[in-house]
Amino acid sequence: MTDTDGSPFAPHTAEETAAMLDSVGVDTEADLFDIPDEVAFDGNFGIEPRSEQAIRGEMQRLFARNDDLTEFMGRGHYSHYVPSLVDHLSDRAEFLTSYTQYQPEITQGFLQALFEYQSMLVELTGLPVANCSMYDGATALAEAALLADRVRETSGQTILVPELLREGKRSVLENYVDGAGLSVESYPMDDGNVDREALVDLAGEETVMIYAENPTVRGTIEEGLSEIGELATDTEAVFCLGSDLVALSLLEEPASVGADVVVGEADVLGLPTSYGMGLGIFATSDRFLRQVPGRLVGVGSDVDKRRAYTLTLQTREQHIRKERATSNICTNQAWVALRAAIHIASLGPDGLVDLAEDCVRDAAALAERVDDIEGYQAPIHDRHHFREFVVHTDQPAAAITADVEAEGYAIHAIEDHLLQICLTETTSHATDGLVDALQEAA
Amino acid sequence: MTDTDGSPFAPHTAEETAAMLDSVGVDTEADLFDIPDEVAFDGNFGIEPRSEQAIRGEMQRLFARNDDLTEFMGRGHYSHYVPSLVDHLSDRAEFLTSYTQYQPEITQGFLQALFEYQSMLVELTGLPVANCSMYDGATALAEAALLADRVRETSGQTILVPELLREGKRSVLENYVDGAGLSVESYPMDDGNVDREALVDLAGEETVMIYAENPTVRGTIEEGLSEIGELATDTEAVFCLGSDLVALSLLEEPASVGADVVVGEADVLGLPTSYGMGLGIFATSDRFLRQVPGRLVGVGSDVDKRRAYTLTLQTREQHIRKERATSNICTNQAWVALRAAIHIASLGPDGLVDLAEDCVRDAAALAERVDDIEGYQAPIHDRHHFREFVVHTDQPAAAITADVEAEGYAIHAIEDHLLQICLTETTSHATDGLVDALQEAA
Amino acid sequence: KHEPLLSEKDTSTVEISGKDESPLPDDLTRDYLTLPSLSEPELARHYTRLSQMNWSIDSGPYPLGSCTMKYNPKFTEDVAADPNAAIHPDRSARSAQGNLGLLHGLQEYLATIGGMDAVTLQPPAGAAGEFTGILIAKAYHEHHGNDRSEVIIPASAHGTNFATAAMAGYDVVELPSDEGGRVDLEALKAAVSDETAALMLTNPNTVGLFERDIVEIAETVHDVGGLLYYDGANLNALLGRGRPGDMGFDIMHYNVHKTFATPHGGGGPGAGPVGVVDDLAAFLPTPRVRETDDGDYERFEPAQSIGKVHGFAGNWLVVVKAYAYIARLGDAGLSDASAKAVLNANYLAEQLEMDVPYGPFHHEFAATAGDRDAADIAKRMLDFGVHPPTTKWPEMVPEAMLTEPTEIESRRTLDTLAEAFNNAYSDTDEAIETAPSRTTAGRIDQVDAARNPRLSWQALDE
Amino acid sequence: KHEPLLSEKDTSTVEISGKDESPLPDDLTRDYLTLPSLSEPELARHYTRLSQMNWSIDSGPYPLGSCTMKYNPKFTEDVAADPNAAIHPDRSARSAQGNLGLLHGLQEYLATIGGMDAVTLQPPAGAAGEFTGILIAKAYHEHHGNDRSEVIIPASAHGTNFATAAMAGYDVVELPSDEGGRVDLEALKAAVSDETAALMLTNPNTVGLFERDIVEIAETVHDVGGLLYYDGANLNALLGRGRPGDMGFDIMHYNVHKTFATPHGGGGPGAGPVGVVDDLAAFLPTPRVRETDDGDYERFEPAQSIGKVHGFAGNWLVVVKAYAYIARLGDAGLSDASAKAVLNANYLAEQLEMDVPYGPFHHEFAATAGDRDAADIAKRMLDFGVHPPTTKWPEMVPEAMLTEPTEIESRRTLDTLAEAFNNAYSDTDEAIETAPSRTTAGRIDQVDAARNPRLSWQALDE
Repeated sequence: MTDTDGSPFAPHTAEETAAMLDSVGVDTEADLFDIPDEVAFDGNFGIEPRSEQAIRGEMQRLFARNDDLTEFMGRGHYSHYVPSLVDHLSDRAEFLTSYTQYQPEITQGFLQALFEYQSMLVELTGLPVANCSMYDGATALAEAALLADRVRETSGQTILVPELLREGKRSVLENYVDGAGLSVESYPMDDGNVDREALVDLAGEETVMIYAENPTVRGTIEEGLSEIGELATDTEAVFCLGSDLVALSLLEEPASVGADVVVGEADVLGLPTSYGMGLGIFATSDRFLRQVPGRLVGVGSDVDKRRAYTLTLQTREQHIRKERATSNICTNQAWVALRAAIHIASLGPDGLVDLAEDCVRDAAALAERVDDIEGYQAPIHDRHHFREFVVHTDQPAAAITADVEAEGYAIHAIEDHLLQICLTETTSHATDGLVDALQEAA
Repeated sequence: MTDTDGSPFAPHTAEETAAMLDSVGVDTEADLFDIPDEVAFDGNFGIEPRSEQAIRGEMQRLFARNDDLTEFMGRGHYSHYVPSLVDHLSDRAEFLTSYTQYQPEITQGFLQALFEYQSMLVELTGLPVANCSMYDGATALAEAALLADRVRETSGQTILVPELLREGKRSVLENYVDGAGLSVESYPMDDGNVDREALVDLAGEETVMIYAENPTVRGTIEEGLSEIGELATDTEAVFCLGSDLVALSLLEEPASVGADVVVGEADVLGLPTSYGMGLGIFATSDRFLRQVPGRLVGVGSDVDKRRAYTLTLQTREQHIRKERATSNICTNQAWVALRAAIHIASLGPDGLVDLAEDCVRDAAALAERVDDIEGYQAPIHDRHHFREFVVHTDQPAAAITADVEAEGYAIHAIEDHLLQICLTETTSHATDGLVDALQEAA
Repeated sequence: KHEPLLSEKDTSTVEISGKDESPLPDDLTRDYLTLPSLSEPELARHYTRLSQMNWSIDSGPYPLGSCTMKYNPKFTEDVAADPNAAIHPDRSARSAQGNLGLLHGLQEYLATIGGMDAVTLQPPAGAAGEFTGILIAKAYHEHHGNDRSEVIIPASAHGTNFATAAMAGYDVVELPSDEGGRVDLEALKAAVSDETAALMLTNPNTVGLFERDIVEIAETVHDVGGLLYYDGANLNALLGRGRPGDMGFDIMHYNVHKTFATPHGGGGPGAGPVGVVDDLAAFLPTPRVRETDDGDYERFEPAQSIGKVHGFAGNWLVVVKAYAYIARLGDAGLSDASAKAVLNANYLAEQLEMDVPYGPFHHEFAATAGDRDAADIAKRMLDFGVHPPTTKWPEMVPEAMLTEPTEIESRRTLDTLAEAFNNAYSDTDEAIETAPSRTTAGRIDQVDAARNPRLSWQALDE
Repeated sequence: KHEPLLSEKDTSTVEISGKDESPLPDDLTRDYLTLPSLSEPELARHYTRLSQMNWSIDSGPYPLGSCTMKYNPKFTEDVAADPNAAIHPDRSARSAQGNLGLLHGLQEYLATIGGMDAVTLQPPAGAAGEFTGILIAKAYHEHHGNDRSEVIIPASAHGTNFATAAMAGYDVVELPSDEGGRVDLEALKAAVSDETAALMLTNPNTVGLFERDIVEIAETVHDVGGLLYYDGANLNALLGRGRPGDMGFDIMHYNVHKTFATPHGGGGPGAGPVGVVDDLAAFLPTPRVRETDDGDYERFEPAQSIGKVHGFAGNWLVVVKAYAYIARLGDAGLSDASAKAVLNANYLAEQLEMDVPYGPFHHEFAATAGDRDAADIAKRMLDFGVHPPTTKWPEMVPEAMLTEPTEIESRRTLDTLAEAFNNAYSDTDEAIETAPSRTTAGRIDQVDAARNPRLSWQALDE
């Protein structure tokens, strides 16, 4: 380590600094700054520099303040087992410490990996165009609404969403569409799924986009998606479907039910639980290609006519098109997309479908066990479920979650007498303990 | 993941296997094995295959059975803080998953890293030849004795070692030299250091090698190494000095005191505490070059006269020379040497010397605090110390270590009423707790 | 140097509907799924090879102007990987004190570094930070019954500023630069009005010039009731030397993947925390984190919160790394980072044969290739084993090569970089137009790739 | 593709003696220390570049005969990095139950896999395992008052066998092969005597042939009171198909970095556990680990232990990875690994234009380059992007190319490998003699490097 009183990552010795200052023609570093005195700062933030070792110790102690709970939580942020391979490959410095591929001739590797990610999304959604990442499912949904507004030929200003849409997602959507003058309206749910009759009544020429999720935020699997697709066609609305990579591998293919845009959570694969850090899916049909937000990797050829990958259709983007861009998104989640792609590839189609089927089986089995406990009814919706389900409780839900937490388990309280429980292969070993804790808390 | 009932790391689909069997001209895999029935095995080991996820959980639970103790332990296995950089760079697959550099044209990277490691050892020891690793300090010492036996012109069969030599090291030495007909004899110590007068009396024409350590196993710093060097010269014995990378950066340079061979622990840098896993130093003078055990990387040039690195002087090695090889060592600790080199480089000479100086200061300060506790005398040797020191206890040492362990600290009991305590920057934050625990246990 | 696509190696199809053991009726499932199917060793090789065909900051210098590509300390990766921190965002506050403590700590660090009063860590990228900031401005004006329609942006600003303002529903008023390359104060005075919601400013600007008139600029905007927005892309020039809050900025975003050395991951994730002055704190996204009297941390919703700009809490792993980086540097390190970043830019510019209009610049400069094509020179630089600068932007410099070496480069590396610049610049037209020749791929036909978009392996079969 | 030495980048010297603040008197310290002095970013680039100039199993096929270069599963790295396992070897048994449990578990796994009764994990490499095994044999004979002077080793054995026996003080009796490439039973019968301490045997041998007469070989050695030693280098051919213990072997070592997929790290560390039959268990190194009646683990010293062969407990990190690998595969995986290793070797041999004398071979085969130079052909193979096989060994095959693809290669990769073999083999003399040309370095002058040894950067200045 270079001995320096300053940044440990700046390599300058005192001699080098002096020589460089001399070369530039100034005496001190301060002479290089053209900052008027009235707005200059003395550098005193009061932040003590610490050694690498000290910071690692400090942060281990800090994070140890999180209770060690087994989390049966979902509602948009899911945890599947991430193979070690994903860490080891995605952590390779050439991937992790690279920038956006503005010079494709020396970034073919990342470009190919993103192209492969896009292609996997095409397989999973059945839609021919997928971008190489959005921030998360919420912002992807919001961008879908803006795309819908741009592409819709007739006027209209309403985005129809499920009344049970997760609050955070709805808030992001509202923030994004506000500037475009759109409004977000809810349609009712029927036993966890879309109330299709009510939706038919609500949809009309005002409707810019209809959004549905499969599975829903309550874990129920939708049963009439094609009808929604037809309704969207009839009303000339964009049909946007929300899902995730694991659900997509098993549930109805979005293209086959008429979805125009697919959004949702791709971070269910590749990322461990990360306090909500995400990866947004964005896939759509060819006719909306030039309205897609975010980056697209395409195939071209180099001077020797060999296949080469490159960022393409950049004229949609803000660094070219400024205020007429399809979105302001620039920095995205490319590295998370790389991780998701490696995870998908390491599962393969068999592994992925097996995983998805377990999400159905395991949720059903746990719901049945919870239902058997006095004081709980589960699942409250008479539907097939994926990963998670809602439980009615005789006791107040908040009291139950607190009791269960004291036993080492985290679950959601979503209403005064409703719990939500999510399980995956990362927690399936702990269901006995959860059932016991629920029994105690009843 | 390829779907297979067998090894998850064999990529063969059933179709490929069938096609390959067909190409080879047999019907089944069993047909490829030419094993007589009388010695054939049915494959039933009773080992259940588990998933990656299951094994990680299982082993986390297993290792959690180790008590979480702060270790003030040394005696040949030391722990210094290993910068993250070391892990990230040495874990790069091109390093970690490579074999010995038998094809230097495609392994220049590892060869250069090992060459740099050798060069750092040359700087640290002052001796011009260092090999690119031994298993650990004990086997390096043993190989030094065999080298001494080979190079000594007059007859003789005695290896002189300190009476306090760590038992494990002595046992390894005895095992290695037995085949050569050498015997290991102790010389007495005087207040922790070599009793030089007694050594003079013992050394003679029978003496093949004199071995001394600096610091000694009790952490004392030797004061008369040059005299030992002269004694070795006078008796035509090889003078072998044991040390470690951190001590070498501060204490007397081996070449300057007449050491012919330097052995010891290089794993003090680069490796975290690893249950005794090591990295042996082996450095010597030019005249013993062709008697060196293990691998050597040298510089040569390629057809274009560019500098190139290669394993060299392989005619010493067993794959060429068979029973006339200088050693049977083949697989060594190359990757650990890479790690040590990165650690040295990341400290630089300033950082390394600072670290070594702290080993002296911190040991002295802690010994003083322990000495202040009723019932303890520390250090028992009136010497300068490096990292560790010995404490006399009024109570039985074993009882004290048990009490201290219950408070979360591990220290050595080396005799009925002697403790040994070692500290480095990885434990210096915890000395207050240790002192309290010792006070309680007194 | 060609790696086949995963799909070209091995692909298989699983039938789903009709399977006996399916847990779902056929009408709820897809019919089949086709994806690559490879063993772990094959995948390890695939991605190892791809990585070797990719430039990175660990490969060599990466002087992309306005991108602040600095070294990403390895230990921050290990800190972020702490399994104790891997928790669900819906955790109760009482069970998530560690994560809340980190968020609170970074809020405080960023506030003091920017001279701001309150900070949100939720925006997942710089552009998302801009959007958050402009939404806050909008909410502020609306809250005061004072709807406004315009955002003023200098011509030299990042493209995201324009796109952000438009997404938020504002009309963009573009402000010309003065002769010196800075904000034209007279033009600004002419542009502001009671329709001015905000001025978005990068300081130092995109050619590295500090806006010396910043106090007067702030007064001008504030006088009409507008707000001053600081684009944090160039904050690496100012650390410890000047704080946006002290200059009159009301809102700012921080690009932690630039200034605070979190890795850029080939395009992301980053994080774009937003700081505001007291008057605007009530409008920040929800939830924020505060410390209670007994040293615990709790979430709270600001009184007039704009709501959320990310589904959960933003890019957690990234903000952890930013915290660790700031802690490592401390006061002295942060100030030194800026000092060396500015020194490096000035030293490098001194070695170049190209002209560098405008100055005195700070952490970056825009050299001009004059009558030569900046993009071609950049391609030729690839052949010399370095990454070239940002080209043809900002537009105020003809054939610009916007160069930002950052503080991490040694004099030796800067000399190598200068040699690459100079060699490429002095090379023949033919050499630069056909470059690069020593790279994984040769020059790529961008026009054809865009005209005939093939965006998936499925499209390659067509 | 040249990376300067660390010392050529930046070096500094610290004065030590004479420093005011030194904690030691000058006569106990060195005068100064000179070493490279570089920043973390510079080091990251240095080693990243070096790594990119290195072949590895994650780069592509690595069919070195007798080396069993198979893929190293990534998860085993994470398992070995568990901080709870990072403890000092002198820990009390009661506070180290986790590590002792792992050691016990692996002892058990290896015992059942080899058909042995007791196992030590202490030897830090295969050759150290051999040495341990021969020391055990020696101790056994001595314990029975029965000193012996000879170890018999087939000519085709690994060089380490010879060196090991010599280090242990034995005279080596080299045994010729029969026409079929196996042990010449008559020669063996002639060689054994009451001086025979042991026969060291590799099975299948180094050209992949199973010693079909193994039962008679064992009887022959046992009849004179000798012991049978199994060199585990080729165990990957036998997993689940045959166990050395069942064949009459008394002692064996396991190369976990071969058979059990722990990474070879550019030359090590490996681990060479040794298994023995009941009669020899008392001689194993100390300490061993056993389970107590109440399910805890304790260390114990075998009654006639030879003592130690490593300063502590051997290469801990390596044995952890071996355990994880065996657990991942289980019975079915272990058997399949051998099956596919043997299938791959046979399939690859089938595709080659070179002759393959001897057979039926198992996991490896020695093709012969006939009147061409095997080493030159290997160099030419480098140009085709693969690693060549072991060359010119074993000597019983003229111009041998000893090839072991292992089970991890796909048919596609084997075809690529075969193409490289065949193209190199059919290439011109000039092409192979001047090869390689597409590698980081061209052909290196080995003779000059050995005649004029320059083994450090200090030597380069001379």
